[in-house]
Amino acid sequence: MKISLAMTKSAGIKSYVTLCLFTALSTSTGACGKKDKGPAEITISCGSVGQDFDSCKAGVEAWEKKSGNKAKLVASPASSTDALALYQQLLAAGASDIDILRIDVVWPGTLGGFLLDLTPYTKGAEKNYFASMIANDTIDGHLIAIPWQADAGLLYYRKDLLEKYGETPPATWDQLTTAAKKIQDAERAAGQKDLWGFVFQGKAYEGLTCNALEWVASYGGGTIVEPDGKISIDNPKAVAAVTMAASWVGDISPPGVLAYEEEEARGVFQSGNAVFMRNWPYAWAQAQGKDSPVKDKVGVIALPKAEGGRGAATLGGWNLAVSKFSKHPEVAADLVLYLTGAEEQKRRAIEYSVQPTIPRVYEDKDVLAKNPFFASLVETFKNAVPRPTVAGGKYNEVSSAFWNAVHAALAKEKPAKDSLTALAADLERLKGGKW
Amino acid sequence: MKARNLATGALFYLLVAVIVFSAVFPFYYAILSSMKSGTALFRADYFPLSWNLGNYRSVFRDQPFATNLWNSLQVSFAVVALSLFLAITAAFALARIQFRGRTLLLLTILGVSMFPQVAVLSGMFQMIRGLGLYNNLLGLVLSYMIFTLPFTVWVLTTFMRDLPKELEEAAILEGASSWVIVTRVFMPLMWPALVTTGLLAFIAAWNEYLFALTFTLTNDERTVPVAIALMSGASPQELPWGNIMAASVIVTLPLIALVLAFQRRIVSGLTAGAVKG
Amino acid sequence: MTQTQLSKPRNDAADPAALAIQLRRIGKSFGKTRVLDGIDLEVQRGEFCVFVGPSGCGKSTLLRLIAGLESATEGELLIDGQRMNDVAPSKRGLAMVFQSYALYPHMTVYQNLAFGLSLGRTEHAEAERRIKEAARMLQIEALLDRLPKHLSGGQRQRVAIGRAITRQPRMYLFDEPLSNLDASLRVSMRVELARLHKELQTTMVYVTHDQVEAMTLADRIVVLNVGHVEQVGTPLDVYHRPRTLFAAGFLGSPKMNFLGGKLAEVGEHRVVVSLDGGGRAAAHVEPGGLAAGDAVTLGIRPEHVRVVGGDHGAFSATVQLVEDLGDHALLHLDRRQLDGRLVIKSVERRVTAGEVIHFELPPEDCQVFDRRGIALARREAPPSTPAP
Amino acid sequence: MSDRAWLTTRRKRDAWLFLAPMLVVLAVVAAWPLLRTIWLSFTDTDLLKLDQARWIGTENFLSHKEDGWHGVLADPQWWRSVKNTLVFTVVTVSIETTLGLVIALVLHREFRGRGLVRAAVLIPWAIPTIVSAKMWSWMLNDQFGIVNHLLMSLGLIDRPLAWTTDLLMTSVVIVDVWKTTPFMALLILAALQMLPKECYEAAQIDGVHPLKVFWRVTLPLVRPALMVAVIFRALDALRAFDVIYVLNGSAEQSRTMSIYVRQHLIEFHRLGYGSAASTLLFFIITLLTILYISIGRVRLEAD
Repeated sequence: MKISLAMTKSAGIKSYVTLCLFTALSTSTGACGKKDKGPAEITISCGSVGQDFDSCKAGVEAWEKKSGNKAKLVASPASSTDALALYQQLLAAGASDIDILRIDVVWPGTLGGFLLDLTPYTKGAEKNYFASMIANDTIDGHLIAIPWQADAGLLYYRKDLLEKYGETPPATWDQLTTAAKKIQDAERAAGQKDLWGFVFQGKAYEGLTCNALEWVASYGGGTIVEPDGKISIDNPKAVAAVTMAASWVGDISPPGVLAYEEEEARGVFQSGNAVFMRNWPYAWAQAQGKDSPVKDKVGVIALPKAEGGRGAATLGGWNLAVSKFSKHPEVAADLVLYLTGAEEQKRRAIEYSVQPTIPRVYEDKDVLAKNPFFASLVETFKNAVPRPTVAGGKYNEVSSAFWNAVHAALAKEKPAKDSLTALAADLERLKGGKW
Repeated sequence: MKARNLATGALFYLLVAVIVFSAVFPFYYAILSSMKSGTALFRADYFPLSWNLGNYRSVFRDQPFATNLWNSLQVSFAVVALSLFLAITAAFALARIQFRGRTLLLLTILGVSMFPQVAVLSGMFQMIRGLGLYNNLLGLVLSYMIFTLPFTVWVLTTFMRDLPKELEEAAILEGASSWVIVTRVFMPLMWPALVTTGLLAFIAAWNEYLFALTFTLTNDERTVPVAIALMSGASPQELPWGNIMAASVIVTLPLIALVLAFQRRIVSGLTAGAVKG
Repeated sequence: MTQTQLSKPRNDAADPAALAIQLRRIGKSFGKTRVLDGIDLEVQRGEFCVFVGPSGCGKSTLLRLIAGLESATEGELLIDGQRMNDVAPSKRGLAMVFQSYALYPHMTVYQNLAFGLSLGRTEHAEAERRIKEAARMLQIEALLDRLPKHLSGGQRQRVAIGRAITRQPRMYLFDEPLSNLDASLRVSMRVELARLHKELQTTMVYVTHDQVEAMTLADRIVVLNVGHVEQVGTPLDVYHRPRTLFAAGFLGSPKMNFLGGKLAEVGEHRVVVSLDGGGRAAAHVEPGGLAAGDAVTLGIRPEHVRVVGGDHGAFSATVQLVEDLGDHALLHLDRRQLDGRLVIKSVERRVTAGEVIHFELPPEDCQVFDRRGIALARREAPPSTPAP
Repeated sequence: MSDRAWLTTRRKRDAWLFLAPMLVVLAVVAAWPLLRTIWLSFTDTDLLKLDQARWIGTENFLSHKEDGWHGVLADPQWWRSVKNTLVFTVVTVSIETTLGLVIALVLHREFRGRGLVRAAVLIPWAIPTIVSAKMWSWMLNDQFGIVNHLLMSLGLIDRPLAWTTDLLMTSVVIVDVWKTTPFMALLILAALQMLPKECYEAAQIDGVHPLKVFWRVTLPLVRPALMVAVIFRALDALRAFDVIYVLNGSAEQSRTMSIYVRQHLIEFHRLGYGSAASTLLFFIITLLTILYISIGRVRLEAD
């Protein structure tokens, strides 16, 4: 009697369970049933909900019409760490649920083993792209992804304030520091209490690696780990670069900058409370938004260099790759090539202001008409510094150690020299024999 | 005396006000932010400047947010029903029956809560796929048991222990089986505990992110926290703050409704009149 | 002297068919604690049997054991001649009323009464009839729709009894049902229970630590002490012919007076005790195997101490405290002078504290207990007054 | 012989019958993932190279090589995160328990609008953690955050405070307390509501000072429930992850054990090493729980 009562009581749950199982079965057959008959269905994860997704969707739909195949779009988490975790989990399990994934420029080393070599499908198209990006996507001679969207650090400045104080956009970090200090002090004296000279991404996360790499590289201090695998970070130039950055905090940069990501920096700059900002190209459209207090007062240039150094912007951006476990590799590769093709990149540049990865597209009149500042980006991308992806699967560990070391120096917990020396030792340990 | 009463009363309401203010203000601020866009988001305001519902519209327009809400509701209700059912039967055994190994069992159940969620993630992922529950809400319901069950079992056991022994004995003498005792004698007396643990389990399931992200794939099977985490602006770096706040407000409303609806069940003195005079 | 002998009723022949409950060598331990030890007991059908004893004596455990809420560690339990050790509590055909009532707080009075019936699959009409009947009997008809929390203590206890009645059990078990009630309610509920027993003619086993309840309600009293039976008998039997010091001391209020002493003279049907506090008292009891010089305790109930005028009495002592209860007074004598407590229940109420009084201990009312606390048999039968 | 009487036997059978469904579910959901984690901690499994996994014994925990000690136990970062976690747990759980008790006592009183207040109090717990943590990081921003703004307009501070850097731990505690106090309050409230009213009424009539009633009557009565609430809160705090992760990522100053584990498991895809850290975390928590249960005399047995 007890059991029969239990059954009646839980009947609600049971029927729900049955229902779910039934749904599961039906959807899974729905997804996998059409294996070899008729047009293939591809699952593509190409961005998170928002313009990102919309821009991808339009391209995929065009491809569907053209190729007669079907593609299902799956949104990925906005946080790149979460997205990477998700992909790792799926790929490690050998799951074929996703055919095409959008990967960050620093992931090839991590995910490379699970991605399809696209060389056989490109028919030599890789030469159209920025060489640095193609190099980044090539692991052991295999082209495992194709650049889809480019990104690099830029310097934003307040045209109006620079003009007011007779400054020109800075070419070196020293000029930036001096100008920032001068304008900040003068404006504060004039009553603009909240104004700061320079904001950047100082929180201990991947963004700090990008920022700090720019400082170090522009000082000629190398790229943490050189392409040949040598750990180079413990050098006087790198120390000088980080020491300089540490001197900003609390002086021309708010103490809170040590917790800033991109959006916090933009928030300060866009509210009119910063003279200079280091950020990615996306901030341009925002700063020029119609309700922006700094609309039409903003200028963008390449990041400053050190005296005698070279300008360096950290390369960012996204690539499209095909999973090794895909059941339809050819179809998937075809979609990747379509989406990364010049025509599609042009459309995205015009409609969504996405930075293309093909230099030629930057010369397109329509593109430039829509995005005048794109012209200045080509040089930046050409000179962009890749992050030390030579570390391969250990990149995340290298980066984490690096940003923690830099953060400690910025927060003045340790002198830059000590911090970087300790970092180099850690990295040696991490490297073991080879990367 | 009267003046003192008045003063205590005023102090009491002041305390209530402080509590309500600290609890609600961030949420109020979220509502404010949800009606802002662009640069306004970076400004500290205390009152709404305009009633702009654009963010709410775009939340529903850009993705199957209604489906996500519905998924979350199904999952959370199923989690609550299943964990309460499993927990109340288990709690009866653990709280009211003497048997060997009971203490060990209680500690083992507690032990399940001692592993970090992320540590069981990959094992759980394998299991979910093995059971064929990947990208299926049922997989979520099952996996959520790992954090709702220990908690509900423990809390209900604690509460069940305190119910008068005589009630159970009276029922036994009248021929009630253990099942009848649980369902018809104890359960009605445990409403405060059931509603409370149920609510806490509901909210835990409602807000769960890591499993939901990992065990579902398509937007149609995803739950609300994942849906929020999927939102992005024009570029990966941009945080669509207005949309996220709008979504959070929407997500929080059903919970508030739920709390208000179950209010009456969290009333005091359910056991009054059971024993003593 | 075995307990079986003790439990033999005065006149009924030991007809097994007339026995409602038989306990044979029942023992119960909780871990290492021995709660019940070799209990032998028989309860007659239709009898009102009261288990009485101080708290911790095992009376409740014994009752719960009969109910099936506890299991015996050893021994056998028979109800209506059938072995019940392994029968489900609900199948034993009994109903129990708890000290704390144990009403289901979320159910109305009606639902409380109906709950057991619905579990027992009693037909609806029949259940309703029984509930109405019980409600009428207990005068709770007007309360049927109320929740227990809206009832007074007395009403709750009636409902609890009603719940037992509707089950039409072959036996009622009461576990200190009146101890949560205030004094006046207790008296009226007591009367009601007596009436109910008359009306129902069903076996009732009743546990209490209150000797008044035991005296007034019981057909037979079972006096329990630390897990064993001290005495079984009618209330007056136990009152007047206690078998043990414990039984003698437990029944009666105020308690029986005990005075220590030594046997001074041992005669036929008569002994003389030399009291430790001074003086000698005779008692009409059989000396048994005792000899002069053996330590004994002399017991006499307060109402039997006779105060005498002038200075003729054999004993005298100073009155320390007088409790005047209207119809009689309790005189507490200075214990230092007597080497023990002595209370006198006297209708003579003009005595004041500090006064020296003289009194006698009538030999026919004195009891003598040996060193083990066993009473020496009394010579004559007690005055036969009908049971209340 | 008759000890195996009906009721005991029957009830023991019922006990296992009643436990069975829960045990089955826990076995499915928890046993395999947990045991697998412990097993993995003795291998050098890499999430990206699952097929190359080797059994390496306790090397993940501690091993000595020519260049020094290796393994989780030799990692100063691990010990820093252990310290961070313990500090975080002790501070937040004690604040949350106190505030939770206060709020529960307030909500236990009858007053107008109690229902709404109760719903309001639950709001922080109801907002998804990722969102509320992000929201707070927004509100605590030194430049455009409303908290600084509010404090400055109230005249409590004259310069914006750098909540998310200098006061990081304070901020983390504030956010966690804000978020999880409702959990404590609600559980304590449920315990209060299930208490028999008579005890208080008696005490009130006797004119005992309310504070004394609280210490002598209320607190002892809600203690069992309170202890359980504290256990679960502490278990959660010891595994604290999302609030801190959202506020400060996996940066060293605020890295907890769970963040350390996640970093190694996911970001560094070192399944073996990360599992070893998880296992250690598990043992640390077990140890603390046992300590707490025995010191706090948590009731595990019915009377």
